[in-house]
Amino acid sequence: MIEHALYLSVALFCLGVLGVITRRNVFVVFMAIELMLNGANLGFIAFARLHESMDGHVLALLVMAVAAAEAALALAVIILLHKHKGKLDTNVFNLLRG
Amino acid sequence: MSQPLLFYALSLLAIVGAVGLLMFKHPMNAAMSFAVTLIALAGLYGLLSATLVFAIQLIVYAGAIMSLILFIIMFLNIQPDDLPDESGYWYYLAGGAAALTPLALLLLYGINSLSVTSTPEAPPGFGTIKEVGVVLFTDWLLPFEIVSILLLVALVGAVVLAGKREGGND
Amino acid sequence: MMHHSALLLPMVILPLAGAFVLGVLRLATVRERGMAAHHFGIIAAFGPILSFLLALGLLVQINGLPGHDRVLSQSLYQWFAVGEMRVNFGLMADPLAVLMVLFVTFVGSLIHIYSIGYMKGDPNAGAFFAYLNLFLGAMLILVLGSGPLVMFVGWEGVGLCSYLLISYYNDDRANVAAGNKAFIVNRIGDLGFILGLALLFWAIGDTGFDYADLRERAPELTPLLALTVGLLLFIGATGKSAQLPLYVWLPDAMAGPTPVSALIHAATMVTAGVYMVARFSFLYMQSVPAGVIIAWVGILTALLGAIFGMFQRDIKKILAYSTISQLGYMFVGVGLAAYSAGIFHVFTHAFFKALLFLGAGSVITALHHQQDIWRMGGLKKRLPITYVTMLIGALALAGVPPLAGFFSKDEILVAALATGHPVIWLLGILVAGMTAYYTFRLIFVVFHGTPRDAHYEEVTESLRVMTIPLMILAAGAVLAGFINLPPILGGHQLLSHWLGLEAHHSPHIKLELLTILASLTVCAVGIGIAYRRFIPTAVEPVYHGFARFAEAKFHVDELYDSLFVQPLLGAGAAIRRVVEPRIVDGPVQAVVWLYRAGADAVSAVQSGYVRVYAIYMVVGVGLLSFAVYRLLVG
Amino acid sequence: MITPPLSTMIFLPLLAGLVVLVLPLGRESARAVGLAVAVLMAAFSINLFALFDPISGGFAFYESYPLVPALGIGYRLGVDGLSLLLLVAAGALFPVVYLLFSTKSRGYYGCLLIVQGTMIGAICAADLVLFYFFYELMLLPIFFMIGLYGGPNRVGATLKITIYTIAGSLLMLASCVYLGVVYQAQSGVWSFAVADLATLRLSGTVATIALLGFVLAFAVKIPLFPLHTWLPDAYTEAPPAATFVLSAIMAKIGAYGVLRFVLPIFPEPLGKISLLLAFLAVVGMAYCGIAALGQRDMKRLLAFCSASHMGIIGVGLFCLNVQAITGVLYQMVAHATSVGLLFLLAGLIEERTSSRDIESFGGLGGQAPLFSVFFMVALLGSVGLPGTASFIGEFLIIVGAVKFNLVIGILAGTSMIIAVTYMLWLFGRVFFGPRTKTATTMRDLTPIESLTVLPLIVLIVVMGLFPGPFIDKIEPAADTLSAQVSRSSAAAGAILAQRGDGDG
Repeated sequence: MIEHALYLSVALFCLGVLGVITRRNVFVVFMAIELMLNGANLGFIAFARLHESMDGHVLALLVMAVAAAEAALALAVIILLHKHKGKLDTNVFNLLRG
Repeated sequence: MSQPLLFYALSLLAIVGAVGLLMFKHPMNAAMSFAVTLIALAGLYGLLSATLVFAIQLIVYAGAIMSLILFIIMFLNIQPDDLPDESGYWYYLAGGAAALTPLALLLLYGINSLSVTSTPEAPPGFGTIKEVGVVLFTDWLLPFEIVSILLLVALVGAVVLAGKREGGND
Repeated sequence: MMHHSALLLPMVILPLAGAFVLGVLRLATVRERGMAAHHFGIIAAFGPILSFLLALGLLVQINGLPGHDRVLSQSLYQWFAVGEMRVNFGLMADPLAVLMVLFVTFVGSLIHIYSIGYMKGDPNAGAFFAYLNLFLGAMLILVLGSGPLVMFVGWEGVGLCSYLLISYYNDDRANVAAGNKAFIVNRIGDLGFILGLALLFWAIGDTGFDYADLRERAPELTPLLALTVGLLLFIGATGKSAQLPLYVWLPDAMAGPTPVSALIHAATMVTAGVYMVARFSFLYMQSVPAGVIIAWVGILTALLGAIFGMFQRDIKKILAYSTISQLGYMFVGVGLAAYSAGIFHVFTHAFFKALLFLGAGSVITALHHQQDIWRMGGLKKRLPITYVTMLIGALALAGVPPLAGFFSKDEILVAALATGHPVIWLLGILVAGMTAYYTFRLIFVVFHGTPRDAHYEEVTESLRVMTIPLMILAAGAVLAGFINLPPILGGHQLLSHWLGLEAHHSPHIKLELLTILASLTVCAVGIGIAYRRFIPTAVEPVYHGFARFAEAKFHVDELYDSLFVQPLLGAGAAIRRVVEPRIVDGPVQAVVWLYRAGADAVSAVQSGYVRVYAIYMVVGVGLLSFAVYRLLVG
Repeated sequence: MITPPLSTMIFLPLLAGLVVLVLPLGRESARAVGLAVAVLMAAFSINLFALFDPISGGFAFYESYPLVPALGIGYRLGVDGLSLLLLVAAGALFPVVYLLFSTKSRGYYGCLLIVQGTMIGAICAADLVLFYFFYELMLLPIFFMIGLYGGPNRVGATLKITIYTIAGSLLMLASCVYLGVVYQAQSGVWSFAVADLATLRLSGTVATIALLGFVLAFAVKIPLFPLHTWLPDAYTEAPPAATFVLSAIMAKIGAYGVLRFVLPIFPEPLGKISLLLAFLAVVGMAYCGIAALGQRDMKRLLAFCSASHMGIIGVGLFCLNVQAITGVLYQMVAHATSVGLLFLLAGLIEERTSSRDIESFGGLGGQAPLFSVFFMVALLGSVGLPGTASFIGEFLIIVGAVKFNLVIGILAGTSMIIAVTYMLWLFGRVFFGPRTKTATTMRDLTPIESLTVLPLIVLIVVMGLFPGPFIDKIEPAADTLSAQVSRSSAAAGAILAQRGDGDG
């Protein structure tokens, strides 16, 4: 069962990556990132169970805290974006272009 | 007896929710689909004897974060015109899948090489709030405090970013 | 053994100094238009007149030397010395050079005086006289140079002055083009000259590059080398002396003021080629074929010039073609090693051709720059002095005894027979007849018959300052021939002996008689035909067929234009429009384009979209994983 | 004489240039500084010329300090017969530039000062690495002068000259390194001193490649066909002073480099390809001449004219005999004075009439008589009329070329014809004919300007009539060099002949 939980964790992580690179909607990209985090969390939990050590649980908790912080910031940015550009498109952001 | 069955059902739900996240055009639908995944994951954590994490997943993730996202989506009152043009979606999907395959294969290879055959019996009290709390506040105290600072910074940042008045940012 | 003479340098310096003074004066006064033309003219006349006096002194000096050793020299300094090549800048006069100097300065002085009248009121006369003085100085350097390179200084110097003077009336772009043509064609000849000198240097010049050194070592030349060098030098002569195939510039050169045509393009500069061949007689004696080729080029040019001369309508062009034709004769003389005959013709020709040009100039100024003979006529009464002097010149040119042209021309023709070239002789006789015809065509149309000029009644004889030189030259045209009377006419060929350029051979009485008879006959026939056609009234002819072709000068100008000028210009324009921007620049542009394309590609990769960077990362991680996977799995 | 003379001549203008660039001087005071330095430099170089003793051989005024002892790189300076005339030209010609062009900004004069110092450094360098350093450095101010003060297409021109010269320089750098390594291998010690390297006699395939590296780098600078394409753009877009510097001095440094480094070090491989190179030079000469014939822009025409004349110098470089080498050395200065002066005068025309289009001119002779006389003399100087400096140079080169190869000699001689065709066309078109509207905006030279130009005019004539004092200074060096080269070639020939005997 743990083995399969790990398989699932890989699958969720990969789906998250796919979401990040395929979608242009900021919300979806954001949620895809959350999905990646959750995939990782599942991995932590599964390994914690496997090794009977609760460090994995603590790590998962920390990840959730980080995710919450990230959510707060990301959503603020999304609000700003929508306010200024009226768009939810990641392609609006190309400030990195030289 | 019912545990494996429950496990596979929840796994299926998680996968379906994730795929739904990728496929739905409107973010509201995608968010609802993602909530399914999160809840299913909470169930899985429970099955893996992580009771505290199960609770927090439900409260923080499926509860707070998801509702925040939903709130914002609704708050922005998204019209179909606001949605980006995602015409090349399928090409990206195919290309991304192809590029990810080696990574996935490598990870699977790694998992297989662990050769986990049976699930060991969880020790008593494993994953309960007390046990985890002891670990958290002894071994992980410093990271915990740092994360608290991170949360504070994010809080301030979010207020600064989203709280700007129109025209006041230049 | 050479003898020193201090007269040579001042002779050269005087006109050059005159040119310098005139140039400075001209530049100093050009803004205020302060100085009148004749002031410039009077200053300018000093140089040539003083040089002429010095030349007379030189004549006395050289006659005081023993007959076999008549070389005066004045070495100045070593010009440059590089390796085996040591070139001196010096001056040298032998009888040949003295003769040239004498008539150059004499005719030059007269033409300077004449120009004072001709250029009256011209605002740019200062420049004109400066150029004229400069020319005289360059011509004297050419003649008196102690070695071929010094000669070349003068050789190109006269070319420069010729260019400047042809372009003198430069408001008309056609005149500028004529000047350019003269300079460029001359330069083509000069290329041959320079190459000839370079070959000569490597053959025999490494012990010294003066005539004296070269003369000593000339016998070392192989026949092939002598022929090559001789012909290369002769290419220079064809340019300077307007021979086939480089004669085309001379008719156009008539764009310059008439005194220039008289001095430069009739009497002096154009004979430089003949002088050069005579000067290099030691070289041409080593190669008979070279001489024969020169003679043939000369006679063909003479024929061509005469043919063209018969059909021209511009008075100066008729004279120009006549000059080309007469120069051909001279080359026949020097080519067949009859150097003194050739030089003798140079000498007599200087008088009568300068006379004819100055006369023509007198007519042209009297008619307010009308040059078309079919717009003239009946000027005999209006311009009596001009008429008489020009008639004398015409008789001399036509070869009527006892005028100058008769003796010198016959001597050349005799030499042709004596050296076994009957065809050249026959052609020469033919050309003599044609010469008589076109000369008297000019005289009859211009001076006889009915007036065709609208302002006929207002025409008056030119100023005294112009007619006196005409009279002096006319006297010269009558008398010049007597200094080299052949034995058959009771003379002793004084000039030939004095020049001492060739070994003396016994006179050919029969050949001389034959030649005299023949040339007298054709001369009479030529004048007769002209008389029949143009007296009492001449009708402007309309030419057909061959005559029309000859009037158009066989379209040689057009041929050269389409063969050389246009292709070069076209190539230049093609380079500017196509080759430079497209082809030669291509590799550079290609490199630039490659850089641009590369930059664009890199910049496209740096799209700025985070998502795209994520894709790169995924691809990178994918590849890395693949590699690790291969490594682990095998 | 100030000691050490060469370092002074390098660093005086360099430092003055830096000072001008750094201090907040006005335009006029910058120009005054430049002029003062230029006049001082002229005095120094003329003094140097007078003091130079051609007979002793080797470097005079030699200075040597080690820079990188481990690699044998040193700060070595010296003058010999090969570099003397060029050094004097680079030292003495600059006052004219400051006097004629007064309306430029401070940076312009600063760059001009720096370029003079670096060029003198390249000319005096007696160390290959030092030479390379200055050779590269001297282009820097030129880039700025073209890029900042040039014509409308200056950016493209700067780009082009950069691409070309950098490509050439990289090849040269490789060759320099190769030479150092070979010297180390042969003698056991490192040295980049010219005197040491000149003792190398290299042959073989690698040496030929190194030779090509040098030749290409110098050919870009000279420039030899077909590497000349940067030239018309750069010369046309550059401000007059930069054009003057490029054509009068910098191009010559390329030719000088060939004489200094290629001829003594690579006699045997050079002997193999000298005919080809000479032929290329002749082709370039004819090509640029014909191209000049097609130009409508005065400066472009002069640019091609300059390139065409540099072709003749190129021919002389590869003829490998004393006449040709002396001719090259002499022609360098002759070309610098005549063509350089033409560029300056054309710059004046452009400055005063704001036009470079030949077709828009006519009758300038009547408008500006003194100017046209000077232009004519410079023009005659450039076409090599006897009595001008170029004649001596061209004649010596043609004589040398005839000895080298008759066909090359004949082709080299055609430059006499081609040069007059476009030059007379230019002169006739601009100075003769009816006076056009553009021409009436032309102002004649002021007395001061005339006095500025006059020394150059006098120099053109004096060097044509009395070349002796100049040639005496350079001829021994040319003689030594050509003797070295021919001896080495002869030795190589003997070896080849022996091999041939062995085979037979």
